[in-house]
Amino acid sequence: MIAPREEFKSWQSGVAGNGSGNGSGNGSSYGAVRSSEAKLVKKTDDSLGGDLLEVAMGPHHPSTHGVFRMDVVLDGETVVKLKPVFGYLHRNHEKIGETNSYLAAIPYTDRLDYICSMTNNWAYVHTVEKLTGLQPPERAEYIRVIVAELTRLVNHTCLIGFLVQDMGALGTPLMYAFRERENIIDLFESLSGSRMMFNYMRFGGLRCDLPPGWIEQAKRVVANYSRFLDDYEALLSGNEILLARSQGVGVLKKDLAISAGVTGPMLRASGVNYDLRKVDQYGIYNRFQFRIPLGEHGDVFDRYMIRVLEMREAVKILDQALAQIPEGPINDPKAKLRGLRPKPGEVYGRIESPKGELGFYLITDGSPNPYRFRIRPPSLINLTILEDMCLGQSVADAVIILGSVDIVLGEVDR
Amino acid sequence: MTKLDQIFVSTKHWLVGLAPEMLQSLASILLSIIPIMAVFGGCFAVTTILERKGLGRIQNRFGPNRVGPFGFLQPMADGIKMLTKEDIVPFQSDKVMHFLAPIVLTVPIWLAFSVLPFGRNMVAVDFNAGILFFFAAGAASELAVFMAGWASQNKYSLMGAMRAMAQMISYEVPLVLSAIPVIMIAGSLSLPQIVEAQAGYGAGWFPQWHVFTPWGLAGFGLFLVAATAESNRSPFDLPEGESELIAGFLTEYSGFKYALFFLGEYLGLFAISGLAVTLFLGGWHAPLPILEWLPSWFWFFVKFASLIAAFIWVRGTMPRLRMDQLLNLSWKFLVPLAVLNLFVTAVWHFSSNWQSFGGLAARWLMCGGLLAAAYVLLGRSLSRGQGTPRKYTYAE
Amino acid sequence: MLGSGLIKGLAQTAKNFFGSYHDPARMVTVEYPEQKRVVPEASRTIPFLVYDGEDPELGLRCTACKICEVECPTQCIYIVKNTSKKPDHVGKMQFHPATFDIDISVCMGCGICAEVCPFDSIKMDQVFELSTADRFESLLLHKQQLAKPNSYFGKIHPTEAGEIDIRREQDKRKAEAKAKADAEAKARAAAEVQNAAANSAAPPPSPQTVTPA
Amino acid sequence: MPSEIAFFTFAGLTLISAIAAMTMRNLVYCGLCSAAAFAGIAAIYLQLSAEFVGFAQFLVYVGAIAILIVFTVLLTRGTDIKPTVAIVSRGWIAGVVIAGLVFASISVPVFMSATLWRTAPPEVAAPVEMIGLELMTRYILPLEAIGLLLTVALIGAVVIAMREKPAESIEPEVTDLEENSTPAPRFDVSSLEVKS
Repeated sequence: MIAPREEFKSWQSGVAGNGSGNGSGNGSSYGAVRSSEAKLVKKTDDSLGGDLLEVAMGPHHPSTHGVFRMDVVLDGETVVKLKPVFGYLHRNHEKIGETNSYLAAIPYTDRLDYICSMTNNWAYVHTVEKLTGLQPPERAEYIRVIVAELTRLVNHTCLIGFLVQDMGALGTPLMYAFRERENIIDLFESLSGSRMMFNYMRFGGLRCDLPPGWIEQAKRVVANYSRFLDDYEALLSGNEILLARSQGVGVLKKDLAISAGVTGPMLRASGVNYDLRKVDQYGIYNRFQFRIPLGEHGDVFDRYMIRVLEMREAVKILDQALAQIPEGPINDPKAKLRGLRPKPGEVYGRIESPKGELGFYLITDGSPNPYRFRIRPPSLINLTILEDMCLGQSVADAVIILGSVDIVLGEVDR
Repeated sequence: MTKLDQIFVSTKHWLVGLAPEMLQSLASILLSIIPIMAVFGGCFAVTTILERKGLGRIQNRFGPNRVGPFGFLQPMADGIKMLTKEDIVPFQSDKVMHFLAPIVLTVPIWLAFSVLPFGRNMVAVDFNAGILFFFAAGAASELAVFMAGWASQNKYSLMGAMRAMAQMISYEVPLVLSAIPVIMIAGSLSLPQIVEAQAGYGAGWFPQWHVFTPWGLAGFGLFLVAATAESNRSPFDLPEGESELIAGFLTEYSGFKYALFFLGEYLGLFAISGLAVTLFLGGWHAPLPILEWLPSWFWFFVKFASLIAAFIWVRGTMPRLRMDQLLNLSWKFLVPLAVLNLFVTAVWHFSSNWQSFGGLAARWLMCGGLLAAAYVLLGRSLSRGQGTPRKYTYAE
Repeated sequence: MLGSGLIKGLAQTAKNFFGSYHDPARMVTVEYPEQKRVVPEASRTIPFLVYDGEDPELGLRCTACKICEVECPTQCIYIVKNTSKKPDHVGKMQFHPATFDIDISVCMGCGICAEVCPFDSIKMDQVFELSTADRFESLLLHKQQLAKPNSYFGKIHPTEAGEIDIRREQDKRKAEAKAKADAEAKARAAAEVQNAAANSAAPPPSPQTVTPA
Repeated sequence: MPSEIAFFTFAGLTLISAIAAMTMRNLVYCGLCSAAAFAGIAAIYLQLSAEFVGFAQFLVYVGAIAILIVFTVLLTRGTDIKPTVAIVSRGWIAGVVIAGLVFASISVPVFMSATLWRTAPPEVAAPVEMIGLELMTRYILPLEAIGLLLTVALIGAVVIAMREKPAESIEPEVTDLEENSTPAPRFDVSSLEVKS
């Protein structure tokens, strides 16, 4: 656990009723801000303005998407410094992976990013397959693509709901998102038995085959989804308030995005053409016709729009996959459920999860459990850039910029 | 018909007559105050449950449906919960101000109801300067919000209070400015006389409400926007914007004090909706002559309820603005438009003798065109290129 | 532009408002205590133990092989092997658990135990009203609470249970036929040797040679 | 008689609030007390059946000026300043003298004027309309002059409050900050260290 820090002490003893300046925010001294003794920091050369206000937003703030904390220093309402603090949800995931068998790590991956359990499963089994050379049969590959793209729909819809919720929309888009998510998790439940923690994929295949009638139901859901997207866009995309709140806010420049290792829709919103479904062509993504939407400005609105457009592409992939899916076995005949002991070695496997590049890095030593189990969570890496996007924006913007990063604390803290 | 229309007035007179001579004036006062408090207190309870159910339906949920038939006893459950909750006063807070703030908020808002005409002859006090009284009473709520935010000694509360004050000061200007054209046309500051000025039907069926004129329509729109901001409703609920400031100036309030704030906000909404009905929607007049057999107070409450429904609808749809955008909207859009509306009203007033068909059309075109042009130009400059469709490229 | 987007949004919410009254597809809420969802067949919550016949103790399929205990990711299963043996459905003598506990406050319902069980003994239940006021005792399920009849299993997972039942029936028939054949062969051999008094029964099958189909 | 009781209540309230506004050490309290004093004055106007003036007094003074006072106190962080000088000091003598002179110079003409000895006129029927007419006819010049003055004050305030350079670019302040200070590491590892 993190020991109580100086800020907390000053928070408890200090008087919050000190005003804060509304004037221009130039020339704050960074060094003074860093001293944790002073909560209110004197500005050096501003005749009009007051002092800086240090606010710890989180870990139980309503819009930090879980137990995340932003230590922000505010000049009036302008953010002059922001420090993301995470680790409140640390669950020792990597260490558990190192003490458990390879199979027993799969249900834990469900709990990484609990909105996209299917892609988490896939990333992990993809890594182990790379290690062991197991090859899932064609039907299994199709099913994987279908569930992964359905997961993408779920994730992006919910993210947009949360984002607009952060803008203050009283939950209406979020409720619509959850309504549609319900249809998809019903599909997943009839497939895997659980509504969120699917534990569905296995090394070299899948746990169970599709139940009868699943494909037809999935086709219905997907057909409804494009209609829903039209409605969702009618509600949001033209909304003047949403445009005003999101355009030009939280701009992430292309170079910075690349050098910070940002991936996923955030990177593509900054205009970088990088999608592992095209770059690695893992699974059978090379069989489908789809395009990668790219943003130009890299602001919150672009991140929103990229997700909408990605959902439309995902619907296209789903249409193709659901039409083409063949009959056949769903497991590699070489695969066995228990007692996997890969040869010593190391491997890094990655897929394009809805949030970005989700990678697993395993070092094996020939024993039934990995020697090193490491996860590259897209949420965490994308979050490291938060301060650069928030500086100079208002505190209300910081909240929606955090929303547009799309984090799930289960994945950030692991 | 007249009996039904005047049922409340005659009941009051009958009851006052029952009282002894000495106490008659006191009885008259009490019988004006108590019904207002009862009716609008009841409106508060009903609105909370209807709002939650309506928002639920907008969001494709059921809304509260567990307490009583269809959940309609939910306000009682909420009230019991609020009253029995622990009243937490922060250790560092200014205890006196923390206690006074909800009272200072609620009392003046009750006062504001005293000048609203709820029906024919149904107004508690007919002040000469009634509309001014209304705004003066509303002005006190800003102090209460400041007191709440400052006394809580919480950073979020303080920021919420600062936002609230900046917002209320800024939006009081367009609020008053958009009401002035009505005063100009009606020639009176008294609310019953303003309602009287909207009596009658043009061509025998067309109601002469102010909203059916170009300046009235513009004024009504401006008034509604400013009223939304004044009553801290979404999309202008920044002072308590829960995604940024937890609950703004309400962060450190719980139990009964919180309930008082809640009550105060809803009463403020009711009062300002009542004023909007009075100023622009013809007050208690029926929309068509053939509907005049329904009592006047019925029409007032129908219009009132539809305005409240509109507020709920907007709340269920829109995200919230940012602080600077909020102030920009007020000073760069609403205030100039409201000032122009004053001018347009003057034009309308002085062209009132253009009663031929062509004259009417010219009058409408001139006034409406001026306002529409200003709307488009100011809106363009406010949005500054935002809202133009963006092009997204695709990589194969 | 100029408020048209807001109007569009208002139209959208109005559509949803009125739609919620006539379009059941929009209202996905299940009013829980009165209505309950029909869970799909694959649905799983916590594990339970299947027993055949009437007596949970006698018919328990579990042979205390401890595979599930080893494979359980959260290690929430605790098994103690009994020293005595009893015959299973094909008549082989098997160990059985003296203690079989599952701590469902730790169990995450992943279903790996059910997947790895070679005896079709541990399966996933579909009960979901599991909350109790007692954190410790009520959430630690013992063998008596875990054991549920095969008919219940057939009710919640009909497809899977049907397959297993058929397979077990085949195994049983095969075993019976084999036993019969063995007995006949023995009898024939005995008749040939004409030493009927010494040997009267076939040797018991060894417990190590269980082979699921 | 009741009207006198009301008058003395309001007058006492006004005076007590005004004194409190002068003597309290907490600037926010002072601001709120002055608001109470304004409200008391408004009540006295209303008692004189000067509805318009009373409401205007309340709207302008309580609704705007008092708010601006507390707003300013907040913005300048006046609540924190601990006064070092005692309230009763030598500066008082000068203050009392000046106040006395001002009071005398106002009261002498008031007592000399004939209005004081005139009986109260009967209530005016429509005071608001009359005020309007008077303002637009007889007092048009003072009204225009005041309007001009206020406009000038408004523009002046805007000019003072305006930023030196227009903040067109999105992150001008950030660049300033970066230049003026050594760039801090974005992620402070030390903050995550376990403290015993």
